[in-house]
Amino acid sequence: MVKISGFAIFILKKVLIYTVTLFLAFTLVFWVLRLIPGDPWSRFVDNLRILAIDPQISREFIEGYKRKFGLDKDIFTQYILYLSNLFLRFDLGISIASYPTPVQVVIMRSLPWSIGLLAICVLISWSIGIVAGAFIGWKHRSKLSSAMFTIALGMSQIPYFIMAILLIMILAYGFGLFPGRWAFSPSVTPGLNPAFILSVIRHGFLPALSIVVTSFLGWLVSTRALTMTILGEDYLLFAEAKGLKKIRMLNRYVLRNLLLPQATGLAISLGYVVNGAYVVEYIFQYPGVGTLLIHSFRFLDYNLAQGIIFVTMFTVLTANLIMDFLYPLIDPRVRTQGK
Amino acid sequence: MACESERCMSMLEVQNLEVYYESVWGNYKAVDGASFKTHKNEVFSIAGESGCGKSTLVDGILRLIKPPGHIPSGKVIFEGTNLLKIPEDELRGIRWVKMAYVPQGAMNSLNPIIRVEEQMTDAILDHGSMSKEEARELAGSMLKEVSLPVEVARMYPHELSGGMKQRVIIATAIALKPILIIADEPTTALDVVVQKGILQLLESLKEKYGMTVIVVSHDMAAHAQIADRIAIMYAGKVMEIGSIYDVFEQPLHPYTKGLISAIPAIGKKYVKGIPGLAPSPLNWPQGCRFHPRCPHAMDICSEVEPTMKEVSPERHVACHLYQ
Amino acid sequence: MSQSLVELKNVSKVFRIGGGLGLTSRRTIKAVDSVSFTIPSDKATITALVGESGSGKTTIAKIILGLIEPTSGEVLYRNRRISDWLKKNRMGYLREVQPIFQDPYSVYNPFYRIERELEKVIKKFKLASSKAEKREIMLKALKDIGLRPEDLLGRYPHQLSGGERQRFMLTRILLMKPRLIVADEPVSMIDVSLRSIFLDHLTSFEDKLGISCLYITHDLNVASYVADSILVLCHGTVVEEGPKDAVIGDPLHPYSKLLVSSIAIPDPKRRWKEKTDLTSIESFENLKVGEGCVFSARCPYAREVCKQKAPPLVQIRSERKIACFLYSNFK
Amino acid sequence: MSQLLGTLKQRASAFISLFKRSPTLIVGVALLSLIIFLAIFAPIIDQYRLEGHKATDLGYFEKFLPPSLKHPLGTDHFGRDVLGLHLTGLKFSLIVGALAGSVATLISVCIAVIAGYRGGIIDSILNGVTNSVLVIPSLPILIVVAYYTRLDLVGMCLTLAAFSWPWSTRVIRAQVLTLKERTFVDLARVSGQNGFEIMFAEILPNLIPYIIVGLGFSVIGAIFAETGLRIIGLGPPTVVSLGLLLQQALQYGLLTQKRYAEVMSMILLLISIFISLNLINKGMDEAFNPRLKKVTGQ
Repeated sequence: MVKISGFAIFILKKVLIYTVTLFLAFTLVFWVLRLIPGDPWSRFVDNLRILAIDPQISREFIEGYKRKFGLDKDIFTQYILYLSNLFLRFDLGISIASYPTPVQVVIMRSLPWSIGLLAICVLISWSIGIVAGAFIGWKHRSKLSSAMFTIALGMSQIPYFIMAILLIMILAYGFGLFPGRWAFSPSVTPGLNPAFILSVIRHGFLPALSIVVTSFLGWLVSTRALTMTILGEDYLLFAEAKGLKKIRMLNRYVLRNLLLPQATGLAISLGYVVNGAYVVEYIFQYPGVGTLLIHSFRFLDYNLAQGIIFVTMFTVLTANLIMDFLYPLIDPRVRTQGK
Repeated sequence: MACESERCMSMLEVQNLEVYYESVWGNYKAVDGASFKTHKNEVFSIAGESGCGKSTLVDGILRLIKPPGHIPSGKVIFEGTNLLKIPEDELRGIRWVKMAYVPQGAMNSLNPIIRVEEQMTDAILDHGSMSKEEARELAGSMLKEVSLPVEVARMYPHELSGGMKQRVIIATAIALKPILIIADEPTTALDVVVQKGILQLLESLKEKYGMTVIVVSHDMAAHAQIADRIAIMYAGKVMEIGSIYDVFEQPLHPYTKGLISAIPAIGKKYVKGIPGLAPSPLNWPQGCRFHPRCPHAMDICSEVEPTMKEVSPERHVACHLYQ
Repeated sequence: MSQSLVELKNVSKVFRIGGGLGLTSRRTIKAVDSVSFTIPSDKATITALVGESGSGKTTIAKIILGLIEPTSGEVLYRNRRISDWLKKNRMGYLREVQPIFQDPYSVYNPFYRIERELEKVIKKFKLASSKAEKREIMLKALKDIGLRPEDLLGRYPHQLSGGERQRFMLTRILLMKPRLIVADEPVSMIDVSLRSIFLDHLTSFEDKLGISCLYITHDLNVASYVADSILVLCHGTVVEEGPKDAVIGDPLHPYSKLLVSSIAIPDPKRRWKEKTDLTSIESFENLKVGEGCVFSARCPYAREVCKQKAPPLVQIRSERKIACFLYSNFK
Repeated sequence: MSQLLGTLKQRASAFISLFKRSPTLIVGVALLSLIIFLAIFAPIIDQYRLEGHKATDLGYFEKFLPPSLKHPLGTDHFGRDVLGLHLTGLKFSLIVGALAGSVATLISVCIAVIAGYRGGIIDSILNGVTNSVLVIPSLPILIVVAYYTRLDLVGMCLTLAAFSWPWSTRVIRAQVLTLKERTFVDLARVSGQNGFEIMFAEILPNLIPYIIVGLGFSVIGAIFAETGLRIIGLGPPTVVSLGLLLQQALQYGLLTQKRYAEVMSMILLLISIFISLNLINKGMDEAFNPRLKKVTGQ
């Protein structure tokens, strides 16, 4: 057996698990969609025929579409054909709602909005949550920090969409400070002009706030508990006995040891955050992938729904893989596993 | 105690130190009025079985007691200043510059995710006016001092064995040439051969740097090998103090006698243990705390607590037999 | 072939660490390397297995107890392979071979009261037919070990001190009266003053009840006090075997010499004479050698042959065996 | 059996001392019992208050009645008593959470104990499945299932349970791995107990605090998913949960009609469920996490 360094083993293992999980996820979604009673796929194809203006062109187009996705053959070949289209040509089929544009184009139009909203919220809430949690954990003896903590503790598990409704009620309808709908006001022309950007920020404020508030508190609570366990560790006691300055202890001893477990936590929480964020998008009618997914069911647009679920899975799993690559940088023990 | 010679100028004096822990079940009196004095340039041993409070005593001296533990009374005089009363930053100034500590759990006293070198230099940098480069050189020479290869500096704690971690901590401790080192259970969880190496290393600190080394351990054999003077602790109090030879040859306190006779050693045919069980710190026995297990227990023993008496120069015992 | 109670024939155990998924390098550690020894059955003896941490002594204990299988070699109990015993007559084997574990703080299930361990054993091995008899033999065993039943029964493990818990294990042994006890460092975690009481019980089992014991420890002081014969283990291989006084009084193998000279004698007048060369006390595990004598990396007398071939365990005097080339021409 | 009952009696006193140690646990349990009390007794009181009509029947009262003694929160656009309606919603939300949560916990305990104890291939497979289900966002799949398979209450709960078990499986499996290394497992094996007995008589009882925390998380996860599905208009109409009421409130534009009190009461009830379960989880964690105890000194 060739001797590969520990680090390479770690990467290899992670990539392998990633591909297997991705494959399992796609299969799961494919079969779940096929479980829908009443064989909606053939009805989906008939709908295509109704929409086409010129019956002649549409007939060839539909025959070609059937052959490409093997809709007439048995499920298993359909599955193989579907996966090959997906991985080789990244072609997810036709969307009914916005006929004839292919699904992937529709998704690409609204994906940036979702990614933008999610990425900003997750990074803000994670980073501030960790620093605040570490600070409160460090000062867990003071009355103020424990009082603040019990509030945070209670609020940290409230779903984003309930917070969203609360914020809309208070800030949008109540005080009218922020718009409670869409991503930018219709009076503004999309483009890189400041008016548009300002409107995007104003509209995006409430959805972002509803996600950030609870997840920030969630990170604060978990980091505080983690900080207090680290404070109980022997190497902290030794650092204090060494008479180190407070800042160095907080920075090099507490925060550094926080990063790995909280990074793992971040990777795992992505799936949970995405769930909540999609519903928040729907409530704010924010033009992200979430709203698109929920509306796609209304139009019985299976291809679009299936495409969106694939893209969501893909982004979450890839983000996880990237996080896995960060671990060795944070924790040397992972890097020298092989030695 | 008329002893003015340079040799016995007292380095550290503990006057009936008390360390209590409040718990749901009542007041946990781990250390209940312990007193002793150490001289310059000597190996001073603190011996006692588990639960006698010797480690808590060390934490009290170093002021590392965390709530719910607290120090109701007692003084720790180190070079004339009472460590328990001085402000935090002044204490920080003394820590590691004058007084170093080799903790009990040496195995996990190193920060697992930063290199050994950085954990040595951070103590040096936070106290001295040295540059990073000089600190790194000093760390390297300290590693040589404890016979560890210089490459260890670049390694991470999980790559080192138990014995090597212990030596890294000792190297960190002696970096700023403190005048007092307190080592808490330095040899537990180490193999026989490594133990011998660590004990001889601690002894060499006294000879080479003139440091005072306080060794806390339950292993009487380890004390016998390197100690100059020894204090026997039982149930949160110091029972007997004396030179290692006096205490081993003619132990005064019945507990010390039992302790020494109970050690299974090579060539000893019959070994007699101490009957009964160690008392609980939640309610120490009335009077002398050893009276329930003491073969010479008299009536007075169960009523009045004996005070520490100096039977002969540098020889103390707290027992009614000698009152 | 004399009837032996326990016999190990070239027993080895290899642990695989890391790797997996078949395509990566798998580090293997040879914890036990072709160990052979016998415990006689004609009279009860206490055999001490002495070695530093990482020398494989706990692995040997677990193999004899049937908790793990050896990678190669055979373990015979009363001339029958323990794999057969465990397959066909597991309860019969367990009835005769019982352990005393090292850590009194994790040997009892914290959820249940302490006497459940005794009740479980009585039920499983059918030591009592009625409730009354069960209670009676429990009380008797507790009293014989010097524990007061009234302040023990009904309490939870965390309410007992280390000494009490370890003596409670002795009560369990007294109830079952096995033929062989495998004691893995039973006194290393209890106070010195209580150790001798425990060891006296062990020797009384040997004399009065004829129960043999394989006593595993790293502490030669305890071994010299309680054992009849001593086996010295280094990196998973037996390097010396012989009666207690001989091995301690006049150690032959360089490793035994190092161990005996490193013992801290509890007497200020008999202090260590020579200083250990600190660099040589590299940690025990890091100095494992691929082939040749296991001790060659640290042996002051190591010669070329020691680096290539592993010396066999050879009988050189009555009851004394040694695995070292210094003595190979001594036959 | 009597021995186990004895243990439970002894356990009860230990449990009481546990409460003393962690105030968060006391607050959490108090809040939860208040909620459960409301959910159970509200329908019974409504018998008299609403003259025999169920809170969900339409059109028995005037529309938009202002808050009065008879209708503490007035009535809504269908003439339903708002307070009675919201408390019924609370009841259904709790039922869904409890049912889905306990099924999920059952799954996670079995998988965790078997995977943790058996180890080897079984462990890597089960662990792989757990980690992938944990990471995959479950809402899209739940939407598909909820949309196309006309679910009733039980069907809904089983679907929710299918996606909220991985979190507690990870927690419990980690605990099983540490317990398996403890010496009392070797002692059990040597005392003649077989694998099954060790798993469920020796290891399982020590997992109870972690199972309770796992149950808490699963219930929170299930109510989170159920409310999410409801707000986007999915799920069985017969199950009138707070989520459904919230969705109807949004649909009929209560916000534009500035009827904030109604929306606020729904939100407060939902939030109180999450807060109480979360306090219990954190309280249990504080009481049972040894290292945390060392620092807080309880």
